[in-house]
Amino acid sequence: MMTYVSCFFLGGFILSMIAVACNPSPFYGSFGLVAVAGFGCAVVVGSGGTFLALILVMIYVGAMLVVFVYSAALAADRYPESWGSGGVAGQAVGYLLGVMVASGFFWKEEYGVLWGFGGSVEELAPQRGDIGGVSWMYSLGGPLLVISAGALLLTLFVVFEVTRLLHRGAFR
Amino acid sequence: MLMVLTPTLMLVPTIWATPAKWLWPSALLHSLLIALASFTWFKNTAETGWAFLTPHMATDPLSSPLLVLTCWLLPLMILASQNHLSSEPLNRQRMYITLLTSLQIFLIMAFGATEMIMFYVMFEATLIPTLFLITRWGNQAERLNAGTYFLFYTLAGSLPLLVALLILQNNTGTLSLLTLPFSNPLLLLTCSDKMWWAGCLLAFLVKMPLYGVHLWLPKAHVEAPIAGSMILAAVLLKLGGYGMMRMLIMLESLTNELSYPFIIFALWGVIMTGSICLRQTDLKSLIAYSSVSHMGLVVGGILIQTPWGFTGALILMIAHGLTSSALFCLANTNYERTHTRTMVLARGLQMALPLMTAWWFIAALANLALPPLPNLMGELMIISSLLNWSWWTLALTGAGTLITAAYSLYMFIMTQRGPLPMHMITLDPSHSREHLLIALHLLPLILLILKPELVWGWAA
Amino acid sequence: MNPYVLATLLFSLGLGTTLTFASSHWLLAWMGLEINTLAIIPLMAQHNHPRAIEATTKYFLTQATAAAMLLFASLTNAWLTGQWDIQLMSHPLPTTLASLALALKIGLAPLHTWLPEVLQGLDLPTGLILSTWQKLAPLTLLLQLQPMNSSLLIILGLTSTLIGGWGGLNQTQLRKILAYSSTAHLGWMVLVLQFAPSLTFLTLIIYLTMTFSTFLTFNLNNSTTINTLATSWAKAPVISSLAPLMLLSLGGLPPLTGFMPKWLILQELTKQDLAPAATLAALSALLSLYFYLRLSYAMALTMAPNNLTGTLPWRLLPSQHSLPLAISMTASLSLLPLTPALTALFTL
Amino acid sequence: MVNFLSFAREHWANILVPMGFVIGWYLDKQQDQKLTAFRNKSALYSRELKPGEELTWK
Repeated sequence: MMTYVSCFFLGGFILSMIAVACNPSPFYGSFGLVAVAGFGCAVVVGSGGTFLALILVMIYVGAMLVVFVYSAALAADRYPESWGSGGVAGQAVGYLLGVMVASGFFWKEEYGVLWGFGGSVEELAPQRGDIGGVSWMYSLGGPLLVISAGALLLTLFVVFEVTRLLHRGAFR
Repeated sequence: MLMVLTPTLMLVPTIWATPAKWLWPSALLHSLLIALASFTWFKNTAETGWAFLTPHMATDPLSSPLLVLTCWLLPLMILASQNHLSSEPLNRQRMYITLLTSLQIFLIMAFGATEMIMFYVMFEATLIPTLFLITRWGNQAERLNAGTYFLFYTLAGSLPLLVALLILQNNTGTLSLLTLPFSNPLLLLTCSDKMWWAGCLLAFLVKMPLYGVHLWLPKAHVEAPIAGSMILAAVLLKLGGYGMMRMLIMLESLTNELSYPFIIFALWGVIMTGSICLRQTDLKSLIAYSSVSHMGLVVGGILIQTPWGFTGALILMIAHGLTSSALFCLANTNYERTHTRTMVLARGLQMALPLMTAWWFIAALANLALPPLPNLMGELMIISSLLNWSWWTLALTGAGTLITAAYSLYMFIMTQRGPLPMHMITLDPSHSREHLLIALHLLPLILLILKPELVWGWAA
Repeated sequence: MNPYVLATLLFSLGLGTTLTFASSHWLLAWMGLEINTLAIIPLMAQHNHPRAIEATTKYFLTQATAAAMLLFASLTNAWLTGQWDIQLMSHPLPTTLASLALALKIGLAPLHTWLPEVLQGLDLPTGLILSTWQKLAPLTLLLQLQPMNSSLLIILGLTSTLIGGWGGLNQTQLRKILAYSSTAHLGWMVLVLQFAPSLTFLTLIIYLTMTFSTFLTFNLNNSTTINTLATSWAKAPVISSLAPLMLLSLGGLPPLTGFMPKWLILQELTKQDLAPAATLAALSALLSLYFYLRLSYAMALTMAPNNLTGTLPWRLLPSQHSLPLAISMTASLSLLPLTPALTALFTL
Repeated sequence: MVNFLSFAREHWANILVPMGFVIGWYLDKQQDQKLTAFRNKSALYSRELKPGEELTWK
């Protein structure tokens, strides 16, 4: 049963990725992104990372989606292309074929490890992988955290600097 | 060795520090002094053949004639370029002489090198000054094309040579010319060894040039300024012959079979390029093709690997160096007066420049190998050793000699004899500088009749 | 650009690369690469020219792709082997993925197509940073991936040298030519990477020196096409008479510095019984040499007919400092006799 | 005196090439001595020294 569910999640994950990758209008694209995020979190939950999945959902829903919706609204097309329209559907079919070829290529015994899930997970164990990782990072990877914070600050700078002269120059 | 190399290096600051008025005289004087100093290389009493040893350089009977020829050519080039450059700004004149000097430095290091990689580096290093001479100081727009041909023909041949040399070093552990002849003979059996053989010789065959890969040479000669043509004909081509003689020691077992096509190409090239000379309208191009023809003979003499072949090849290389350089100088004296290389337009010059005709006559006779001259000695030794190798070569070499005589006379008659056309009766008289220039080419040639063992190479 | 912002960005540019240098952990190395990419983006886009914006976008996309691939490779590695250490990549799949990602990052041949486009959109100083400093971090990572698939690297290297030569042949834009030359040189570095990493390092240093002086020369003359090179003799006569030598050195003609890495690499390849590959690489250098030769024709070996205004720049003083150019030019012309010392110096 | 100074100023460059010759000759000589110092130890070229003979070259 669990295997079927996780297979459904994985298939949904790939299909919604294709939905994003086949380049529809931004509305539909952001919808695809939501679907990808949902399925991805479900996959993570399925493999035992409830905490990580929760954090991911929060980040996606809380921050990214707002930005996506906002920018999609900014770049709204007059005639949006959904997955039904010609070019997009063609690309989707192409990607699907690509996925099939690739999965055929990897459908071998030695990659079997990659498909399964890592062992059984005790739901209420005191030492869980994902939470443990977070605390480990806080305790041991302090400098790493500082660098990450610095990188985020830098990203902020970069975004400001790039968008600073929006009203003139070539960004229009 | 350094006795000549350091003064040549010091010539460069001398050129840039001399006052403008004295630039040409002092460059000429000092380069002549260097050439005189280089004559000491002829005195080689060492038992091993190698003399004037320094850690990286030495001379032996094979390289010393070529080294002396190199040193001798620099004053002659300076002498020849003086009029051609008189309209250029001073700094460019200095730059030009510096280029010529750097060429001499590289050539001394190439011929003197006792290590194949150093020889290779210097062999390639001569490309850069020559390229600049051709493309910067040539006259026509086609010079860029000629420079490209020159560079790429040579490099396409010599990059495989580099790989082949590195393979040789991995096999023998050394590339020193002093010890290579004593290393264990290589076992060369497979197909890749044959490729290696070809890689070792291709660069030199292109540089010689062998008929078939010679197309860069007439272009380069025609487009180069006079000094470029002189050094190209006199010394740079000889780098190929010299390198082949050095490499063949290592290639023993394969050369016997693999050299057939190359010998045939070379001898066939003697005939073909000679025939091209017969219907040539461009004076410099004619002399260039005659170089290809003579070098074909040299390639044949080297590839059959007999002592006579080697000796004849070396003698012919030296003699041809002086002769063809003299011919290019003569062609340049015509060009500077008539501003054309076409022979039909500049004919009948005996009436205008009678003494020059004498020089033309001697140079043409030297080109067709008149009996006492070293040209004949070289050709005769090559032809007889080829004859010993196979009777059939006589057909090619004999016809080649005949054609050489024919086009030399054709060149002489075309430029000198007959009536003087009306459009050039107001020529400048010839300068004593030019007479000195030709005399300094032809005197060594004539003096070599008396003591040919100087250029005999290993046979001496 | 505000000097504080500029300082911050330049500082982060250095920080990212040094972070990658210093890390033995894939995550930190990846983070360093990302900081590096982020920091150069405003520098690239600073002139707000459409070409610059386009180049920035292309650069960002390719670098982000490469970084994502790298992260994926290191994650896969961690999953398969439980190791995050850079030098302990043992499984072939993540190793291949990581080397391909790094190849995309530095612009090796089948993955090089972004490089000419991006470089063409930048001004020369930023282009200089892009083609020198930005190569350092990915190359150090590539150097640390020790046990690698040998044929992959050789194929990457050979295609890079060939395409780097071929692509530059019909370009008239200097920056595109320099981009292709960068691809070709990187191909030489990758060719010898698995046999003698110290040679890769030496080649990198020499390539940096030569590229530095080339970019500075072009910057001095303010030229971005071959045509504008023709008037450079009036702006800087000595430099433009040295420039052909420098270009030929870039092409690897002895006795100039550029010959040294080629020579040592060919020697290493013949030692590994790869003589055909060595010959192919050596001959592909001819292709590159052709366009360097064309540049030097335009720059110094021919003299275009000039009117009076063409000679005016002669009277103006150049605004650029000449000392860095002088040092790098000297180094890029005359280091060949120092080959033994340099090989000893750069032994890893 | 002034004449001499101006002459020297104009023609000092001419001393360079002869100086190069002397330097090169000196270096050659030193090199020769360095190379011949070991000659009598060579298996191929060593021979009995005459009394009072130091080097086996020249």
